[in-house]
Amino acid sequence: MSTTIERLAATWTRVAATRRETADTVTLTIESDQPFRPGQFDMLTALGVGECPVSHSGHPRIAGVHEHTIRRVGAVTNALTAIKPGDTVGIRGPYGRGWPMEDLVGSDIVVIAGGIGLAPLRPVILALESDPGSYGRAALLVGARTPEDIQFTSDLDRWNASSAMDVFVTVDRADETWVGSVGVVTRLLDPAAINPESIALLCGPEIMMRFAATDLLALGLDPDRIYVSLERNMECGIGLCGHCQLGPMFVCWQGPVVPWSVAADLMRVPEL
Amino acid sequence: MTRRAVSRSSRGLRDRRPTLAVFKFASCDGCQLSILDAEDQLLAVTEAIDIINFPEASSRILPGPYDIGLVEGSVTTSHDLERLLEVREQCGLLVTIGACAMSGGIQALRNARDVDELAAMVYPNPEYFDVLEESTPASRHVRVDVEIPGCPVNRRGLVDVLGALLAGRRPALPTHSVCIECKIRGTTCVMVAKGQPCLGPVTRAGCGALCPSYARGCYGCFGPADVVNVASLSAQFDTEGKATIKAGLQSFNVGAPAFEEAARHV
Amino acid sequence: MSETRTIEVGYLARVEGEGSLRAEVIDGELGNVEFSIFEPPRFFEAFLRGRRFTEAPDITSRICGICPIAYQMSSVTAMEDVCGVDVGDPLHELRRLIYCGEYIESHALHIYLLHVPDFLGYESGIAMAADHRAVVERGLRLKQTGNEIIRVLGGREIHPVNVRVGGFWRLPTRKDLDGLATELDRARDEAAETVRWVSQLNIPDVTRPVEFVALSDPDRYPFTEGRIRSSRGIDIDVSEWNEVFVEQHVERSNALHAVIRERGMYAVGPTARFALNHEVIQPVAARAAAEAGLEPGVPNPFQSIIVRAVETLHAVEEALAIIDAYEPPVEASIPVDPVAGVGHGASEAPRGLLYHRYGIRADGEIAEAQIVPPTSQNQLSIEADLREVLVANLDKPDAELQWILEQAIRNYDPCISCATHFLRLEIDRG
Amino acid sequence: MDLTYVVAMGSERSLVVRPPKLNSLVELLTSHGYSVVGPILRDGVVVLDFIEKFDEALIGVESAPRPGEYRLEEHKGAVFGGPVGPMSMKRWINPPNRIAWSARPEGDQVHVDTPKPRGPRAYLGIRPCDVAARTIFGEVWPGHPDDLVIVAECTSVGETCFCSSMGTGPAAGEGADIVLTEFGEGSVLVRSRSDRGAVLLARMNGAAATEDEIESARSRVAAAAESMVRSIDSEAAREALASMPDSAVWDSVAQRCLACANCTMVCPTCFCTSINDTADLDGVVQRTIRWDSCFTPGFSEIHGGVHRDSVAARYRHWASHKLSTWWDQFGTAGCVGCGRCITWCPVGIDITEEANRIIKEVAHA
Ligand SMILES: Cc1cc2nc3c(=O)[nH]c(=O)nc-3n(C[C@H](O)[C@H](O)[C@H](O)COP(=O)(O)OP(=O)(O)OC[C@H]3O[C@@H](n4cnc5c(N)ncnc54)[C@H](O)[C@@H]3O)c2cc1C
Ligand code: SF4
Ligand code: SF4
Ligand code: SF4
Repeated sequence: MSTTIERLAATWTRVAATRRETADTVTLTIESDQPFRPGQFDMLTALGVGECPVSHSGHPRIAGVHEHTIRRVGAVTNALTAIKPGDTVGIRGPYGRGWPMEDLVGSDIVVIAGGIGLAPLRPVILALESDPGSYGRAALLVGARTPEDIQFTSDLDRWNASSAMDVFVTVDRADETWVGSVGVVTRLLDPAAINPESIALLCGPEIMMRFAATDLLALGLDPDRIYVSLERNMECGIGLCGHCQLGPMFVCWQGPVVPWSVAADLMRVPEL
Repeated sequence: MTRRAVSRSSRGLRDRRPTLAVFKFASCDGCQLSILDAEDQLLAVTEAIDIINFPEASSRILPGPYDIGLVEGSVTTSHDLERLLEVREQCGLLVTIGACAMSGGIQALRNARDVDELAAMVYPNPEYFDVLEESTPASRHVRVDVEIPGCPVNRRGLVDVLGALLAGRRPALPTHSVCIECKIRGTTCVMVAKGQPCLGPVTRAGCGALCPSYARGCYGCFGPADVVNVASLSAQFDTEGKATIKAGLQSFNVGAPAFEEAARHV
Repeated sequence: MSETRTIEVGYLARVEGEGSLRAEVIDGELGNVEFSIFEPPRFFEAFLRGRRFTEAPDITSRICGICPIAYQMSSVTAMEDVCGVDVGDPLHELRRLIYCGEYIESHALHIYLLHVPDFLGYESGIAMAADHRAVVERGLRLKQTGNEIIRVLGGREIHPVNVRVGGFWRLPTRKDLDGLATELDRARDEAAETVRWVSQLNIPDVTRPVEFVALSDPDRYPFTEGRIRSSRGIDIDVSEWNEVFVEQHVERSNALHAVIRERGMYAVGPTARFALNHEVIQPVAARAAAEAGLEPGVPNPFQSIIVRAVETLHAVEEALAIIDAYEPPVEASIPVDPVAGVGHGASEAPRGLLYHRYGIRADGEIAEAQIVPPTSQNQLSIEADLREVLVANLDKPDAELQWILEQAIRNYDPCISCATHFLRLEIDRG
Repeated sequence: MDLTYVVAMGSERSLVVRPPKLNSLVELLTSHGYSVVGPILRDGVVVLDFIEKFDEALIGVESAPRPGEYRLEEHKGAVFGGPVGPMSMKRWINPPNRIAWSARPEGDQVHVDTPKPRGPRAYLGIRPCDVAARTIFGEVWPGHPDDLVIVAECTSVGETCFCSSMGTGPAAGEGADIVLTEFGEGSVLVRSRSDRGAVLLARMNGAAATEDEIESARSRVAAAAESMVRSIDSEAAREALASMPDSAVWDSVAQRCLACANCTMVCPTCFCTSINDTADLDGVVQRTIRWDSCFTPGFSEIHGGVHRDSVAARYRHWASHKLSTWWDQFGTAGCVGCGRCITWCPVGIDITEEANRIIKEVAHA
C-alpha cells in the first residue's frame, strides 16, 4: 500500500513528439501505457517549474501514447508548451470521471466546445470517428476567439468531411479571410437542428457552458443528459488538497465531468 | 531514501548566464545586504547569475542592459526619479526588494508632513536639500515585474525569487496572513494567549512568523496581506493596544495604501 | 598660467548612502579635498518625535541595515538611561553577545568581501573566489557564524526583532547557545588565521596623527560600557557628548559632521578603539595582535584591516566566554516605565562610536532625538587621509590613484558600498 | 443523557495510577518501538510534541479557552492540561510543511528521492474530540496503521468546547487503544480498548481499579458533559447551511473576519494543503506539501481569477464545509466540537453562534 504522500509521486516519461496547434497551444505526445477514459485528466509536471492538470486529448484506444493539448497561460503551461521531443515530463493520473461513453452508444450526440475546451472532447470525437456505427448522428459546435485560435483544424476538416458528423465553427472576432459564422457558439444550435433526445457534452468557459446548457434545455434536452466539464484550481487531483471544491463536490474525483442536473445549482451560486 | 533514475528533461534554465544589476535609492542598504548574507548560497548565486552591477559588493560595473534589475529604496528626489526611469529602460525584469521600494519605506512618514519643517528639525541649514514632498515606491513611476516585500526582505525568499526567475517558475510570494506561518511554525499566538497586540492577521506572510516566535506581536514589516480588516482587529484592544496597532501600520509600510487606509480605522 | 587637475568622483557608491569625492590640484599642489555625502536625507530624528520611547530600537535600526545592532543598543541604553533603569548583568551579557555577532559578521564582510580585494587587486570578494575559493569560503563561514549569533538572539540578521528597551522579548535556550558555541569553536581558528593572513598583506606605510575617540572601560573591551575618552585627554561621561563635540552642516554634504569643539577633526572606529582599549582585549586577541606586529595607537589608517581581524578574534573569544559563563536572567526583560527627561546612549558600532540622545515626556512620547553615526564623525578624518594619500601619490597615473583613494576610504569601512569603489573618476587637467 | 460511555469490560484491565507512573507508561511505549507524542507546557500553552517523559509541569494546570482568548489556569488534580490546546494530531499525521519528493539532476539523469516512511507513533493524553477528529482526518490522511492512541477523557471542559453536541466527547468514543480518566487528586484510571492496548496494559503496574473508582471517573466525565455551554444541532446545521448560501449572516461575519486562516490551521480535521515545486540554484527540485486554507486568495485561484474573492464567500465555504458539505463528501460532520477555531480566532468568531443564527433564520423562513 502506498502512503498518501507517495500518491503525489510523478512517473517520469519521455515526450515522443510535439505539435503546435495555435500560436499559444501545443499538443504533447507522451509515452505511456496507462489506459484512460475520454474526459479524464493527468497531472503533468515540468521539472523545477510546477505541476498542473491537463486533460487527455488523444485517442483512448491507441496504446503506448497519450496526447495532451496545452494552452500557455502561466508559468507551468509556459514550461510545458516549451518542451522538446525527447525531454521528460512528470505524469500522474488518469484522474477524475470522464464523459459518459456507455450512454453515448446509440444516441444522437451534440458536442459543444469553446477554445481549449475542445481538447478534453477530442478523445470522444476520435472514438466516434473510429466506430461510427455505434452512435447516432453527431453535431460538433466549436467556438473560438479568432480564426487563428481554432484548435485541431486538420481534425475539424477531416471530421467535417465524414458523414458521421456535422461540424459547425464560429469565431468571436473574424478577420478578412474568415467566411464562416461570427458570434457566440450557441448561435450554431439553430443550424445544427438538435434532436431533443440527444446527449450533450459541453466544455469551455463557465459562462459559455451556462448559456449553452440553458439553450439546450429550451430545446427540450434532459438536464441529466447534458454533461459539462468543470475547471477549478487543482493541486493534487486526488482529493487531498481541497482546492477544487465546488459546494459539496470535489471536482477532481467527482468531476470534472458532471451532468447539468448536478452542476446547475452549483454554478448558480456566486463565489461557491 | 527511495531512488529512481530517469532521464533529465530540459530544465528551463537559460543557456546564457543571465545578468543582474542592483540599484539603490533611499534605503538602509539592508535588503541588498541580504544577498551577501546568503552566505551558504552566495557563490551558487554568483555562479548561476552574472552580477555585473552591484556597487555594494564589487567595483566591476558594467553598463546595461541587464536581464534582471533589483531596485532597493524609495524615490525621494527628482534625481532618483530620472534614474529610476533609466533603470527601467535598462532592465528586462525589474524586481523591487523591500518595503522602501514597494511602499516608500519608513521615510514615507514624511508624506503626511511638511518636508521643510522636518528638515529644519534635523539640520541647521535645511535649504541645502533638494528633496521631493513624498517618498514613493517604484511602482508609482514605472512598471514593476515582481515586488518582494519585507523590511528587510527575507534572505531565502530573495534567493528563491531569483531561482524562480531563472527557471521560469512562479515565485513563492504568498499574500496571505502571517498567522498561517505562525501556525505552521507551531509558535504560540501572542494575541490569543498573551493579549499582545499583533499585526500578523493583517500582515503578509514571508518572514516565517518571526516576531511571534520571539514572543512579540508582529509590527507589520512585510506590509499588508490581501485582506486587511483592521477595524475588527483593533476592536480587540484597549487604548494602548490600539496605539500599538496604529504605530505598526504607520511604520515601515506606512506608504502602502491598505495600511494608510487601515490606520484611519484604528 | 596655472594648471588645474580636478579629481572628481561623482558617485561614491555610498557613504552611509551616496557620496562623492572632489580634489583639485593646482600647479602640482593639492587644493581642496571634499568628501561629500549626498544620500538623500531620511529625517529619522524628526520621525522619532511623537513615537513611543519603546519604538526607538526598531525604528533606528532602519537607519542602517549594516549595523542595526549598534542602533538598537545605543537606543535602548539611552532610553534606559532616561528612565533610570539598569537591566542587570545577565541581560547585559546577552547584549554583549549579540554585539559580538555584529562584530564578527560586519568585520568578516568588510575584510573578506570588500577590503582585501583592494590589497590583492580584485574587483570584489566574489571575483577573488575564482582564485582563492577556500579563503573566501573561510570568510563567508566566519561571517555566517556572526550572523548566526544575531539570528539566534535577534531573530534575523538585518533588523533583528528580539531587542527591546529593558532587555529582550525572548531568551535563548541553553540548547540555542550550545549550538552557537559549536560554531564559535570552529570560528576561533578561522579568526586567528584571518589575523595572520591580513597581517601579511602589503600595508602602505602612511601615518597621519589624529585624535582617536572611543568608549573606554577599565575592565572590558567596550560595546556599550565605559566613558568617552580620547588619545589627547578627553575623558567624559557619555552624557557630556554635546559639551565636547559639535555637529556641523555644510552645503556639499547631506550628513552632519562632527568635530571636537575648538579642536576639530577626530577619528572613531577599530583603530581608535584598539588604541584606547588594547589592555582589556581578550588575551588571545592581544597575542595575535602582537604576533601580527600591530602596535596600538599607530596612526596608520591602512592598518585598520588588521585591527578588524584582531577584533573579530576578540569577539569570537568573548562570545565563547559569555556563553560559557551564561546564567539565564530571571525574565527576558525588566519593565521600564517612562520618566520625563533626557537620556544618552553610546555604543561602539563596528565602524566606531554611535551616540544617541533622547528627550521623552512622562507619557513615554519621544520629544526630541539626536543621533550621531560614526561615519559623520570620521568624515573630516577621511578627507585628511585622502589629502595625505594624494600628496604622496600625485605622480601616479589616474587608475592607480583612484584605486588607492578607494582603498583609503575603505579603511574606515564607513558603510559597505561606500567602501567599495568610486564610480567615476574625472581628471581635469585644466 | 447517553454519553456513549463504555464501561470497562470484563476482558479489559483497569488500573489506577498516579502521575509518576505515567513516566513508566512513556518508557513502556518507547521500549515497544513507538515514538511518543504527548502534551507539554510551552510558552504558557499546552502543546503536543515528542516526549521522553511525562511533562510534570502539566500537573495542576489546565487550558482555559474562551473566544479569542487562551489562558492557563490552576486546577487541582488536573493531569493532562485540560481542554485542548492549539495543536492536534493532524500536525503529526500530516506535518505542516514537508517534502513529497526531491529530484536532483546528475549528468543527463535525474535522481528522485522520496522521504523515508516513519515508524509507528504513540499519541498520549489526546482528548476524545481529537481522537474522533483523527478518524475523520484519516479519510484523507490515514496516518500509520500501527499508530497507537491513548486518549485522556475530559473531566472539565472549556468555554469554547461543544463536543457533546457533536457526539465526540467528553467521554472516549471509538478509535483509542487505551483510555485514561483523571479523577480524584491526580489519580488516573487506565483502561484498555483494543488488543494492542490490553497487551501494553498487561505490562503496567498499578492498583486494580475498584467499582467505586470507575464510577467516580464516569460521573466526572458525565458532569463535564453537563457543564458544556456551547452546542450545535448537527442535523439542523447540515440542512440549514446547505440551504442558505445567500444569508445575510455571511456578510455580517465578514465584517469581523480577518481571513487570517487561524481557524483552519488549528482545526483538527481541516486538511487543505498546497503543493509547490521549487528548485534551488543548483537545480535541486523539491515538491513540498504545506498546510493551506480556504481563506487565502491563492486557494481558489485559477489562471486569471479567484473564485472565492470575498471574505463572506470564504467564511461561507469553510463553515458550510465543516457542518454541511462534509456530510456529502464523507458521511460525517467535519467538525468535532473541539472549539479551537473559536479560541484561536484572534477576534473570537464563534462557529456555534453563526451556525445557530442560520438555523434560526431557516426556522423562521
Ligand atoms: C480538470 C482540468 C483539466 C484541464 N485541462 C486542460 C487542458 O487540457 N489543456 C489546458 O491547456 N489547460 C487545461 N486545464 C487548465 C490548466 O490546468 C491551467 O491552465 C493551468 O493550471 C495553469 O497553470 P500555470 O502555472 O500555467 O498558470 P498560473 O496562472 O501561473 O498558475 C495557475 C495555478 O497553477 C498552480 N501553480 C503555479 N505554479 C506552481 C508551482 N510552482 N508549483 C505548483 N503549482 C503551481 C497554482 O495552483 C496556480 O494557482 C485544465 C484544468 C483542469 C482543472
Ligand atoms: S501571534 Fe499574531 S501572527 Fe501569530 S497567529 Fe496570533 S495573531 Fe496571528
Ligand atoms: S512578524 Fe511581522 S514585524 Fe515581525 S518580521 Fe514578520 S512581518 Fe515583520
Ligand atoms: S470547526 Fe472548529 S470546533 Fe470544529 S473541529 Fe474544527 S476547530 Fe474544532
